[in-house]
Amino acid sequence: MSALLEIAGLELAYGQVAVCRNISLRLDRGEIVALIGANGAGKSTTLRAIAGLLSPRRGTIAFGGRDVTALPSYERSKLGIALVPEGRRVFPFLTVRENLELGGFNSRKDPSTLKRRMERVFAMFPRLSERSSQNAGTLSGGEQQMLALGRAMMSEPQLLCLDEPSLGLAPIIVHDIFQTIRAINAAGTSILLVEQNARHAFETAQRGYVLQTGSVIASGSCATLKRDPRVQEAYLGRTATRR
Amino acid sequence: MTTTIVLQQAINGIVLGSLYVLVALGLTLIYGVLVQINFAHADFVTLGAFAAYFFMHLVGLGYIPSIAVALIVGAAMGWLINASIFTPLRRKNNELLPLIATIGVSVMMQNLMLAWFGPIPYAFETEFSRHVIRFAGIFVSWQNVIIIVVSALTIALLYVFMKFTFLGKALRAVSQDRETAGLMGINPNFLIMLTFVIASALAGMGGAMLAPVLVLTPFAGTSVIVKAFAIVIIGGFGNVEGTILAGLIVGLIESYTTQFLNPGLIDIVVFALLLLMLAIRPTGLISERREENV
Amino acid sequence: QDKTIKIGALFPMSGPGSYFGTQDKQGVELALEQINQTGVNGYKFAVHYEDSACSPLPATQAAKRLIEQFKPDVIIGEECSDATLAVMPIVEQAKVPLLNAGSSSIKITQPGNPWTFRIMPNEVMQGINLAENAYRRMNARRAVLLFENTNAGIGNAQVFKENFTRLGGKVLAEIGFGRDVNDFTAIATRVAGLGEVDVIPTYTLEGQGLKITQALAQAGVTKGGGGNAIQIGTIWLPFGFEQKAGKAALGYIRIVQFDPTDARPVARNFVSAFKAKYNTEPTHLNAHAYDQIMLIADVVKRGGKDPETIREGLAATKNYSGVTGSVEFDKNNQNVKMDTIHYMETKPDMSWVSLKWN
Amino acid sequence: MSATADGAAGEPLLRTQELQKNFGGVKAVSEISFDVPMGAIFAVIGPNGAGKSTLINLISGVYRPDAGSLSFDGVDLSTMPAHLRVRFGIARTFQKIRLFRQLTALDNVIAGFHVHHKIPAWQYLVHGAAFTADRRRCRDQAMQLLEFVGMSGRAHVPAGSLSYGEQRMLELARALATKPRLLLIDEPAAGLNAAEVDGLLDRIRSLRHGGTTVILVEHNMDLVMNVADRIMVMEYGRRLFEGTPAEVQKNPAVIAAYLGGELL
Amino acid sequence: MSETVFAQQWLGKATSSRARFLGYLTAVAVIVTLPLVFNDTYWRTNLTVCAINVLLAIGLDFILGYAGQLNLGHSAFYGLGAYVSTLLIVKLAVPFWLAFVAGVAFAGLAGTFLSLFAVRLRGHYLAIASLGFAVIVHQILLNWISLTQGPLGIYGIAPPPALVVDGTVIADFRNLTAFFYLVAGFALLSFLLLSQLVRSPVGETLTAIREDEVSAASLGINAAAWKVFAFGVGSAIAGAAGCFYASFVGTLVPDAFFITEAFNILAMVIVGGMGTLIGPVFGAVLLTILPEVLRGLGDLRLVVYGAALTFVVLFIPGGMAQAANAVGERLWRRRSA
Ligand SMILES: Nc1ncnc2c1ncn2[C@@H]1O[C@H](COP(=O)(O)OP(=O)(O)OP(=O)(O)O)[C@@H](O)[C@H]1O
Ligand SMILES: Nc1ncnc2c1ncn2[C@@H]1O[C@H](COP(=O)(O)OP(=O)(O)OP(=O)(O)O)[C@@H](O)[C@H]1O
Ligand SMILES: [Mg+2]
Ligand SMILES: [Mg+2]
Repeated sequence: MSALLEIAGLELAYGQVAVCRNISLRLDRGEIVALIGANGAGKSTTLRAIAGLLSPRRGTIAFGGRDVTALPSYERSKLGIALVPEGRRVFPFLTVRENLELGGFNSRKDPSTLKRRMERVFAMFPRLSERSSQNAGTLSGGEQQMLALGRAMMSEPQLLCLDEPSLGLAPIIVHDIFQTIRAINAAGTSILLVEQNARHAFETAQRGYVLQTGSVIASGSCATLKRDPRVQEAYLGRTATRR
Repeated sequence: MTTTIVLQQAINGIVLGSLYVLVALGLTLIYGVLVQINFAHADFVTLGAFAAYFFMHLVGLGYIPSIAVALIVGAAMGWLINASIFTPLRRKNNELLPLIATIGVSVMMQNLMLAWFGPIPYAFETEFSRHVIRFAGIFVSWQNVIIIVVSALTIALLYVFMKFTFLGKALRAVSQDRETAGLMGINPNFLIMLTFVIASALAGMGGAMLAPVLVLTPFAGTSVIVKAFAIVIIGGFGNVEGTILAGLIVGLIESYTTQFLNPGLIDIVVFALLLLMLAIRPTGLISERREENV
Repeated sequence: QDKTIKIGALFPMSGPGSYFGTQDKQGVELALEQINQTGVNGYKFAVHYEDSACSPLPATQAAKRLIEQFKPDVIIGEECSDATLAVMPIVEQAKVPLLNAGSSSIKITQPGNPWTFRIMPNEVMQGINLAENAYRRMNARRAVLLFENTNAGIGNAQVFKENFTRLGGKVLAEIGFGRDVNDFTAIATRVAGLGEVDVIPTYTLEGQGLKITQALAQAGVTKGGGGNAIQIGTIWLPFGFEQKAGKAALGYIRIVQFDPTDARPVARNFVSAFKAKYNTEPTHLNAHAYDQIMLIADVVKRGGKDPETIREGLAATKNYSGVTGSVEFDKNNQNVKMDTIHYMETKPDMSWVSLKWN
Repeated sequence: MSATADGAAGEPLLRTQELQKNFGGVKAVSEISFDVPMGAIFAVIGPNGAGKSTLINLISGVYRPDAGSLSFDGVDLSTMPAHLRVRFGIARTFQKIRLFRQLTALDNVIAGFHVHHKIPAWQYLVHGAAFTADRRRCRDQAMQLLEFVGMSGRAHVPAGSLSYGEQRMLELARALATKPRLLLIDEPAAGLNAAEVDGLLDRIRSLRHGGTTVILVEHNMDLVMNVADRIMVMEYGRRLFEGTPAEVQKNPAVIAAYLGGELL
Repeated sequence: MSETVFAQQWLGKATSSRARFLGYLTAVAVIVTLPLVFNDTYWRTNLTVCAINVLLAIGLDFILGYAGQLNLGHSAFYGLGAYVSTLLIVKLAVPFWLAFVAGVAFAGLAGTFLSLFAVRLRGHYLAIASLGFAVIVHQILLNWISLTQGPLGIYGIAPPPALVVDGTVIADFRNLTAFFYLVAGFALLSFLLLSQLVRSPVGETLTAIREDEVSAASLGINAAAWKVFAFGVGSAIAGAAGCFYASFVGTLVPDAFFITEAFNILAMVIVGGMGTLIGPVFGAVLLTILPEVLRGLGDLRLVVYGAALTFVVLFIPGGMAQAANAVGERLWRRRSA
């Protein structure tokens, strides 16, 4: 298998404040990789850097063997990187349908493909099709999360970066979401998953990286990580151990 | 008081309204996408008017080509100013800075034009402005007919562009969240530049259209900009249909105030209407729903 | 020897008021050039311009700066009455004479200020004259007043109205408008709806004046558009106005204080020198500015050499003959001579004739 | 009166009757009636778009109900503006974080003391002893609250620069600064990992011990089932079920509509 | 992103009360010595104009920088203060200081009226509504000739009566220096009170409203009332500036309060750095003095002025206050390093 995404020695900062130092990770074609860590560890920041919303102070990001470190976000999107950003970031004053259409912006010349993809999203989230002509800003929190996910799927990316996809979703949907993620993956999309629900993350992903205050402190297959006492104590919580 | 007069004033009002709308469209566009109030817009109008004037008088190819020239000059100037001033400013992420910069640019442009063209009004006559159509006691000049038609066309084009094309949707997305628009594969900087250039081109073209109507001095655009702002607001910022409606309303108010009250009171009536309307409908005549779930 | 008379010039040089400033400056420069070839009584003349922006506060600042830093012997200018009125107390306190040409407000010379002189007939003098001629010579009985909503516009219109109604005429409507009005079709439509109108006294500057004249003709109100009404007006419009306005200006009767066809040598010399220097026809603004400098030169010739003596010299002026007419001040320092006020009428070929109504 | 955990005693603190709120054709909340006893932790759960946040918005006064009434401690709230409700002791957090992004974490919390300043009017212009004392008190209490949510180390960071989870905790601290009797929290655990949820759980419990009544909207069942006294389940704006956590977990309708196989 | 906030910290909150006290002492010293240094009437006039503009700028800053209300119509309050006080003096022979109070109160009430819109409108809608308000006020001043003389103007307005104690004249306001002390003193007092106010919980409250009204309401903040308050205070200060303007220039015409004046004031606030009180003070001084200094350039004066305005916002986007802050911080760092 070849590396789809390869990050080496990434250092990320907001203004003067460095929040990630020396992050290296790798994601192979067809893989689901989980990124976990406590609040403020730098998970979202790392995803933002991958999507091109934040330019690194140091280090390189390679995608499909090509160095994309200097590319702006819209160029990376054209190469096939999609991000479901933290906080949903739906376009509040566009309708649900328009939001989805924009998700397929790169394929705008091909209406039939867009139509097919949109139907798939509606099938997955029937709620969205009920609300398709409502302004996205008036959706409920969970509905917005569904929209953010659906929007990213509209581009059928090679790499889908998910920043807490289950956030604010009802348990029954959470369950479905991870099914969906596996299905998307099975259809050929590689996935980088940031998820607070570590149990779900480990069930879904094959490998994982653990971030702590801006550095990778552990990595490996999910099965091994799950048994790591540091991980258990810090991310799985009492309830998990209790059970 | 005859019906002829009432009718004639209606026509006068519609002409005036279309004239304002032509100026207001660019403002709406820039506001709708960049959320920026552009006080220099008036000066792009003036610049377009002068471009048309000089092209017509120095090159002598007639009025219609000079409109095209004005459009190009407006676009070029828009590109220049956007690239040199507004693009760097937008990176600072403070919406009031561009506002002040537009004031600065406006002062600069006005006074540069003053230095070049002088303060004495130019008489801009076209083959259309002296040609008057008379019908049953009612008159309207060809120039004014052209103004109405061109504003109607431009509005229709803009409307279709914003509502139905992918690029239009992308523009609206950029206006709501630039960063996320980038994630969709949209190049926000390009679209912003495009918006600014289109708006400036519209202003330039508007200038050429208005030049025969305006008292053509370096301050010509300023005389319509305040009302253009009123129209943009009454219509609802960034709303094309509202802008048309508001433009016509303001034009009609203006001609009927002139007829039945006094032209000195025009601004009072127009802006009182604006305040009244905002008191009743705080988001404009045809308001987009702009609420969010909290 | 290098003795100089320092003249401070307060002109609006920025904003829409620069319409006046640029033209004033041309007249001043021409006069300077001529005077400084020889000098007057051994004096050279130097002028320093300040932008007084046609507005009270900037005019005050400009005047104070002039007085403090340039220390002029005499000041000329402002065109806008508000600015002139704001500056008057300052020159009085500084004891520097102010020679004004273009502000028409009656308040400038009523009550007079010993340090302020005006060579142009004020609004009352013009208004009485215009009203009487309209009533008596043109047999006008019904008038519609069109005027810009400025000090000068309103002032002039009021004086006309008073005198016209006193004589027995009737004012059908007074229509004032802001300087930001571009399209006068609505106003012309309203005038057309007022029924028979004989005269339309119009008080605006060149730019709006053009639009008004064309709109009135378009609405069929004035002679130029096949109607009966005649536009009349005061000193405000420059020569060449009728060429710019075209056929619409037909029959327009207006006062000019400066007549480029004036046969007096002083006027002929001015016109030819002006054309030679600037390659265009002079306007009344050019002429007024020129006259201001030339009058000061005359005062210097009569012994003026500092603010006080120049003030005395100005006050003692008797029958000075300038391009725009004779000058002689009354006790309020208002020029009382009206001898070069001409009435002119625009002919079908866009030329004009002097009506010799004075 | 001391608050009891089971809340069986006395008048309910909050009572809603037949509450209804529509958006265009959407009945976001319809015919919702429930009581929250003093000192209780009352959870509201339900599928996405069920109307939970709308309910919170109705109680906190962001929206006015289209029909129905609600009263708090015997006072009718139906037409009372949001800011006044705070003075009666109702505070809330937002599901979509709404902090003052440019202010520091500490200043965000201090802003929460708005209704509790004890400064004579003239001292706003001439700062005197009472003013200084009040300022110090606010600052100290704000620090304590930050400490309580585990953020004392981030006091001077602008709220906009905090990570998502940190912002959630700050929302809680800011709401607590108003010293509420009834605290409405909308998805406080979103974006927290399991260990952090445990911390949150402890905090909510300790709030209850301090006498605060809590209405909790949450999708994290670990939290809800462990902390709530009573749970109301909503679906399509209506009440689907109400009962204790144990009853809710067993209810087939709730399982079908909301829980799925998750906890079984 | 939070440049202004950092500036605020450095210049506002983080400054100790002793440093502030020293600051005020310096300010008093500067005010006292300025007219002695600039001892010609031209510069003394400019000083007074600066002081008037400082009043306008801090008033607007309170509305814009603190309460976050984009007010493009500040010239209206300025004009109302000027006209109300002057008309009372000229037409009803009301004593100056009484007319002053009336002018201030009227402008404040007008601000309160406008704020009724601010309560409901968002961002740029308010901006244009306030612009419209200023247009209306200007047009009323222009058209209500029987009351205001319209464009004909009011002339020969007297300066405030001399300050006489026990028969000795302490300050004769026909004297430029005395007039400057009067306006500058008033400006300093206003600044002092405003700065006390914004460093009290009121400052936090207004900032909260500026940042997010919905969550402000969730903390018990009555945004509507506070906006009314901010508008009332800011416009009353502008009214005071108007009263001083009229008696200083002696001439009153509506065009002095055209909307471009509002833009000027806005530029002073932004160039100085909004959301700090000291910034707009410097902004006002800079933008008052700059066109005067540029007089030497003749016809290109305003071109350069426009360019300067543009480049200031381009290169010191947080305003002068932030620039000063950055310099201060660098010095401080060097010292502590
Ligand atoms: N816009 C910003 N400006 C400054 N600092 C920021 C900004 N966004 C995040 N940070 C800081 O960067 C660090 C990492 O934040 P990040 O959002 O990547 O954390 P995270 O791992 O995603 O946490 P969470 O699980 O809470 O979402 C945090 O300390 C945060 O305070
Ligand atoms: N302003 C509005 N305009 C139109 N529809 C709205 C508005 N606000 C909410 N809705 C709709 O009302 C329904 C209830 O929304 P609400 O936010 O209360 O759901 P919720 O139960 O909190 O869901 P979630 O768990 O996903 O946050 C949703 O379907 C939403 O689309
Ligand atoms: Mg995160
Ligand atoms: Mg919700």
